[in-house]
Amino acid sequence: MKHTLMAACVASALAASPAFSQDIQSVAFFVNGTLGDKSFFDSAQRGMDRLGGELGLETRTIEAGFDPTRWESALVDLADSGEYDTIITGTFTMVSYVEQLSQEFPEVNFILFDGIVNYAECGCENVHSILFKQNEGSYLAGVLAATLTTETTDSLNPDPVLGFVGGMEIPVIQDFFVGYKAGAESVLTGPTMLEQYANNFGDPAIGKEIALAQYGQGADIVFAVAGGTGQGVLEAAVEQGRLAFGVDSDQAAIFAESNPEIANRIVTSVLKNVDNALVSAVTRIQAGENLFGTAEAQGLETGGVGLAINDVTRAYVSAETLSRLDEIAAQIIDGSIEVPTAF
Amino acid sequence: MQNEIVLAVDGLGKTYPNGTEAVKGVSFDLRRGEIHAIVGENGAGKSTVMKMLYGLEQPTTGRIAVAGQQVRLTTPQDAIDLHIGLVHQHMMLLESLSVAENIALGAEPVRGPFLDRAKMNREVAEVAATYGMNIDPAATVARLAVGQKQRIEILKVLYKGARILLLDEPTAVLTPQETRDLFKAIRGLTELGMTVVFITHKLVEVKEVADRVTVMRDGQVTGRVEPRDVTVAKIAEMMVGRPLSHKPAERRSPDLPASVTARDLTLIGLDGRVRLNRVSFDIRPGEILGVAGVEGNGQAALGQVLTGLLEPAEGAARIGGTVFTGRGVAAARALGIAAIPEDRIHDGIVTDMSIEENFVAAEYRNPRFSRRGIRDRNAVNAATREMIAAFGVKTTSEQTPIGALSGGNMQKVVLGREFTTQPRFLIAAQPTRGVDIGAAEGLRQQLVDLRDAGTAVLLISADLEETIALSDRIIVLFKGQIVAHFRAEEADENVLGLYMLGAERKAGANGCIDQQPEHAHV
Amino acid sequence: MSSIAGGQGSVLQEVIKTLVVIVIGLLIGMVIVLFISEEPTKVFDAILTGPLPSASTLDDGTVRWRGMTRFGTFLEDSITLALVGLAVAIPFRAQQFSLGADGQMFLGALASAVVSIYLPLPGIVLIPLAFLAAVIAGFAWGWLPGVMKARAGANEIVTTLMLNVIAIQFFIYCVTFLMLDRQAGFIVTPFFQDAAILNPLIHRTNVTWMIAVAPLVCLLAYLFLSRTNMGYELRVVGQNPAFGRRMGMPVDRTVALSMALGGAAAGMAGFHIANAILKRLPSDFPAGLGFEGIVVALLARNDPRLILPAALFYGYLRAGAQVMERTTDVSREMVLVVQAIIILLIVSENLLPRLGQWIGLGRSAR
Amino acid sequence: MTIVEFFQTLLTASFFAAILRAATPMVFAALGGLISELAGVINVALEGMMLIAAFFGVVGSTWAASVWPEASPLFFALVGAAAGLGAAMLLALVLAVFYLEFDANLIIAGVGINILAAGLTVFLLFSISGDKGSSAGLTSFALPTLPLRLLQDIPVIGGLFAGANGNGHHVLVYAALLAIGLVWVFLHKTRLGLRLRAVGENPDACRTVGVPVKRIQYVAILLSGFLAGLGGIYLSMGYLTLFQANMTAGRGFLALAAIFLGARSVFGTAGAAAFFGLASVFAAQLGLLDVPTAVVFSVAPLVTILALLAFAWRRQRRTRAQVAAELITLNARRKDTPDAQA
Repeated sequence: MKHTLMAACVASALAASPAFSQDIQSVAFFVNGTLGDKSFFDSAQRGMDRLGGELGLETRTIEAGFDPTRWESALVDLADSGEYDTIITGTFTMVSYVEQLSQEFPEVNFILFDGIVNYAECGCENVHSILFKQNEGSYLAGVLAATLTTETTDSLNPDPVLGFVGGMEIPVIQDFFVGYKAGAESVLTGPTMLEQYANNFGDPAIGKEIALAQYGQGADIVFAVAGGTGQGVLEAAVEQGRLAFGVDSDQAAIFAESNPEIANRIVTSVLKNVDNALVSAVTRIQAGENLFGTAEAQGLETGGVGLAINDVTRAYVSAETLSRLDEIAAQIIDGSIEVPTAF
Repeated sequence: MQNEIVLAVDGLGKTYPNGTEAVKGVSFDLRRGEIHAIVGENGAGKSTVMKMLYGLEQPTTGRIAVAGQQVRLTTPQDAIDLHIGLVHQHMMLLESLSVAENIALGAEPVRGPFLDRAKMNREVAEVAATYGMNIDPAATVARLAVGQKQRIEILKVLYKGARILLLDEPTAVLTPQETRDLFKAIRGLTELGMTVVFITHKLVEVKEVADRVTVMRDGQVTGRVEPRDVTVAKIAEMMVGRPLSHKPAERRSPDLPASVTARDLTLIGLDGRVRLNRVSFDIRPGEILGVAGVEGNGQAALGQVLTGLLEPAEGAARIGGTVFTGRGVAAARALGIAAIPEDRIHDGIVTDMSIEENFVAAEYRNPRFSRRGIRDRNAVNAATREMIAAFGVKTTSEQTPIGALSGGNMQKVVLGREFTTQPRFLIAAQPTRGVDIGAAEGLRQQLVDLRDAGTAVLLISADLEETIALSDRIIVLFKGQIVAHFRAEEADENVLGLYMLGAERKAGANGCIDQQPEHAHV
Repeated sequence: MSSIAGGQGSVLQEVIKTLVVIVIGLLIGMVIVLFISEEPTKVFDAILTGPLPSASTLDDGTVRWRGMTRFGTFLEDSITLALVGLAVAIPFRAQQFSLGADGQMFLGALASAVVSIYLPLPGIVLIPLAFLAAVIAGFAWGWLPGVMKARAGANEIVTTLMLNVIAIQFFIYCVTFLMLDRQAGFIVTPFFQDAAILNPLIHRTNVTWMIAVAPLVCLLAYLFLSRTNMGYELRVVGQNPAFGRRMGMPVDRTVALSMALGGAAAGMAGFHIANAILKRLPSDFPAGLGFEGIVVALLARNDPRLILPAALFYGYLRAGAQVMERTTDVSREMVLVVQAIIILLIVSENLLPRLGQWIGLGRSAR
Repeated sequence: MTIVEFFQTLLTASFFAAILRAATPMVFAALGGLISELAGVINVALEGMMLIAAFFGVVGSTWAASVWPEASPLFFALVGAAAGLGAAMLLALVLAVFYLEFDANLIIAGVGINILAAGLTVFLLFSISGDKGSSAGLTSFALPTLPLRLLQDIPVIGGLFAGANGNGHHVLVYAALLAIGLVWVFLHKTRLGLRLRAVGENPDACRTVGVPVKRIQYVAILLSGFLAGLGGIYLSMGYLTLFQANMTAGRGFLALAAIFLGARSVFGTAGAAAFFGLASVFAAQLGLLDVPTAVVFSVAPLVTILALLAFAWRRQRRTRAQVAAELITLNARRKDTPDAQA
């Protein structure tokens, strides 16, 4: 049985939230890696750009690189500098650091996305955690993939085989697969689901090799949830003339200019709208809503996750199917479809 | 024809970046068809002059003219283009390549970018035939014998059309007989109009074959003579700068039981070749046993087995009844074995370390110098000072890197180190090689003194004169076997030479031992 | 091949040459910055003073120190660098080109983690035990290629590089499958027991008593090399193994020992990173520190006495680069470029004479 | 997925294509490394040379597209390839100058070159695209895949030339196969090849017969830069169509190991590089069998080490056997000629 860590934490956090409001003026985004993954961190960075542009905040992004020995000190240094009233950072990797720093620097606000602090233990009254129900978006992707692989005849394999390339075998990524699989199984009985992890978020070569292998086994569509590694999956799709699903950002739109060949292979992307979530959180805080000391889960309902529908999508997917996806989304939101989760 | 000047050198000088003036204002000329000897002590600058003539080094001052034309030789190729060829003292062969490839290298026949192997083999065979040398162009060099390799060295030069041959100590590793053959071949070449220059410090040879002699000392030309006109002693005086007297060491054959007994030492090399074949001998305390032999006939192997570096396949050597071979160097040294390695720079010292740290290397584990693995640097320092004084090492400090010393002083440190261990048995390989005549005399006296103090000494020297002068008894090695055994006073260079070449063999020569041994192995 | 075992020329000469090379490297870095940056003065300021803390007086008269973390980062980094520098320098002294510090460090950290997570012992036993485990792991992983070199003549460059891959993969395997903390949400071991974690000496930093251990280890290495028979053997074998053999020294053992001792130092670096900095081991533990060790060893001319200053200098540079990246438009990788230039210049035995020659030639050609 | 199914996938043309794909960069780099190794110059900087070529390949093609927008993508790719190869050879030249002119220690200088390449690529990538991770934001161009219909029509083995999807292999995959033969011919049939091997065996002997040792070592290092560069541009203009920070991921070091695993022969080295390729394909595909990739990734280095030890062991055993055999014949001879005995 999967641990229901997330649900438990959200519940306890919502229960205990003292009220104090905070004015946000300067925001720093701490990336425990580098930008340029065309998905997750880049989405967060778009949120930063909007905070700077739309809300006129002072912003700065710090790419701390891939050396974990430097993260703690860099983050402490940022908090200690006193130049930013709010620090944004993401992923479960950063949870323990944020838990610790929130106590040491009570005057600094933290917004943690795609991770949640343990409010019961650390207090963390200056931390707002944002989680994403990526399983909901992936469920839609699973439905779409299953539909495409059976209904569309255009150069696709008749057997229902669906690929999935994950960055690492960790709950956040597995959550995508669980939703994807449930969605596919809601359409087909017993589709072959290929699930493989690259153990790396920054190695497109491995991504490509795995994707090629999955296409070689008859996968029509490979869903890449692997940051930079996913770029290799997209290249494999081009080379094989097959299809891919992107993740986090609308990747078809990102590649539309620089590489239309790739863009045309990305039917859709499961959006994890970190940008929206960040902007909305900051806006609400500025409007006086007290989010610190609380966690929120962003799903289909709040627009935190979703499916990117663009020209490429429309080229591959019938209007009928699209409207069916809308219906399913509504059912997920109203609770009549319960999507399993990896947490 | 004899008077046509094919090469002239005028005011040649060479100063190295570190300030060493190796050659100062050297001038001489070479005539067509002559054999021209350049003599001088080690470090007199002979080799440097040769290197400059062959484009391996560039002169800092002076001019070189070939056939009246001033030339600049910046690479060996320039020299080769001017028909100058150099034969090195050491073999310069590529063991994994074929004979033809070795000979043609640098002037390979090609078709486009590709080697024309057929043509190469044909041409090499032709050249060899022209000069009366018999070789298989397709054979791999690694499989050849030393004599054949030497022929290849000379063919390499002739193949490239050399008319002026520079030979750097060509006779250093040859027996008198081989030397005579070589000079006969050289004479043949000069009769074909070639010019031969050779470096040597063996004055008898010079007197025998050279048409003219240039004598060098301290980088300068100190004499230019025709050997007919002068005595060997006179040339030697020009070389050294003072009159020399030769005094052989006093012979001794102490009537004591042998302290070192080697029995049936057999060594087979990693390539499967027999290096030593049942070598047996005895050495008494206070006796020097000389080993004569053409290089490559097992002397080096014998030294390595006796010092413990190599394990004999059969047989053993004992000191005072205890086996010391085949047990490693440390065990041998612990039993009182000491050794002067033949290649001082490679095996005898660490050039970058101080005199002190070089000195202590043989005995650093001795309680005098360390306790429980911790070094006593004061003790080392004191002992080094003593040694420096005793052996007259010229240095400013015992902390000076040994590499900064002259060859003779380095060798003094080496001797000092080995003698300080008060060895019962010393293996002295080429103890005076590369050392000034003056310093060499001192070193030889030290050896004799050590002998007189009761140490058994095995002397391995390529210098026959030295072997005869120092040894009490002499054995001759040929193809890893003892082929003759002399009392030193019975030996002379020509007789030794015959045995060294394997032309003669004394029956029962392997019995260079005091009593007939019981054969341990069959 | 030129010798890297050090020892040529006087120490003073070497130090001066090293300083000149550092200055040249930094100057080249500055020129690059001038070309690429729009705020060069800020860049220089960040690099030169970035790692230092700053004091400000608050309204109530108390002094508030900011930037202690940066300063701490500099010290923490220098400790790691000193240890990996030593890990490279000791085999270099024996003329062994060990590139295996990375793998040794990984295994050192892993060994320390096993002790630190699973052994329920009080800190006074646990920490020394973890330290020892790290040292032993590093020692063993260094000894292995040493023996292969000594006994089988296996090229140590190839074996150490291959052993690095194996060590890193083994590390990842252990963290991913055997020691995974399933609650963490990413691939990482559980936190070490509190008793196993080193206490910081400076608030908001991870500067621990390792700050004393690193210099002590350097001192021990110096004493080992200069005062012990084994150290003497190591130096002799490094300069001239044939000579060592003729003097009856255990050459094979010495070669293996030099690499094993280097490994032990690398293991300590692993311990430092694990128990002082990270306190748990993620699967993406940083690779490549072994190569940084080469820089330190070169700057120190493989002399243990100079390892510490070299590590401090290089640690300062790296900490400055981090500050530079955070506060200006120039990326941290510029330091890698400067580092590479310093490496190339420092190993060039013949640089100045040859350059002089070229300049001379240029003049005479005119 | 069962093991049977898994091995069925192994026996397909696409699996063969995958091995070729993965082996190509290492074959190039290993051949380059072999050339310099045989000339007596161990090239530790293969990794850096590949990396810099990969980077400039991408940047060069992007740059060409911005300067001559109306030209063809193939032209952009060729400009990129030229830029990549040029950069790799420039780096090789740096190594050569420092080693041959300034007497720098070869191994450390090689490590320095690797660090230079790692730093410079990321530094420039950031300066050009504002991105430190990859060049995905730049439009770059790949060298093409070549369908060789003639070869593909051969029965049985034709499938091997089909590539992963019937369109043949990348042009550089063919080039790598060709390079194996060319390098062999170069080393064993040309004058320069002979001289290069001679220089590696005994530079002094070469110098005395007028072979320009230094110049030949320059050529060898530059050639190894060129070949490593081909491996590098294949990574960013074939294997992938983008540059990724540190995308060589140790392939240069594996290539170096391949030389030793291949006992310094051309075919041995290429075979070893192919084996490394095979191992990396296994690592990617074995994931389907739930075999931890860490285990698979360790196989190739482990085999290399074991092979080095096996070589040494065989050598020692052969020597011992030779010595023993010689001793027997020696003793037999002694019995025949009692005269030689005392």
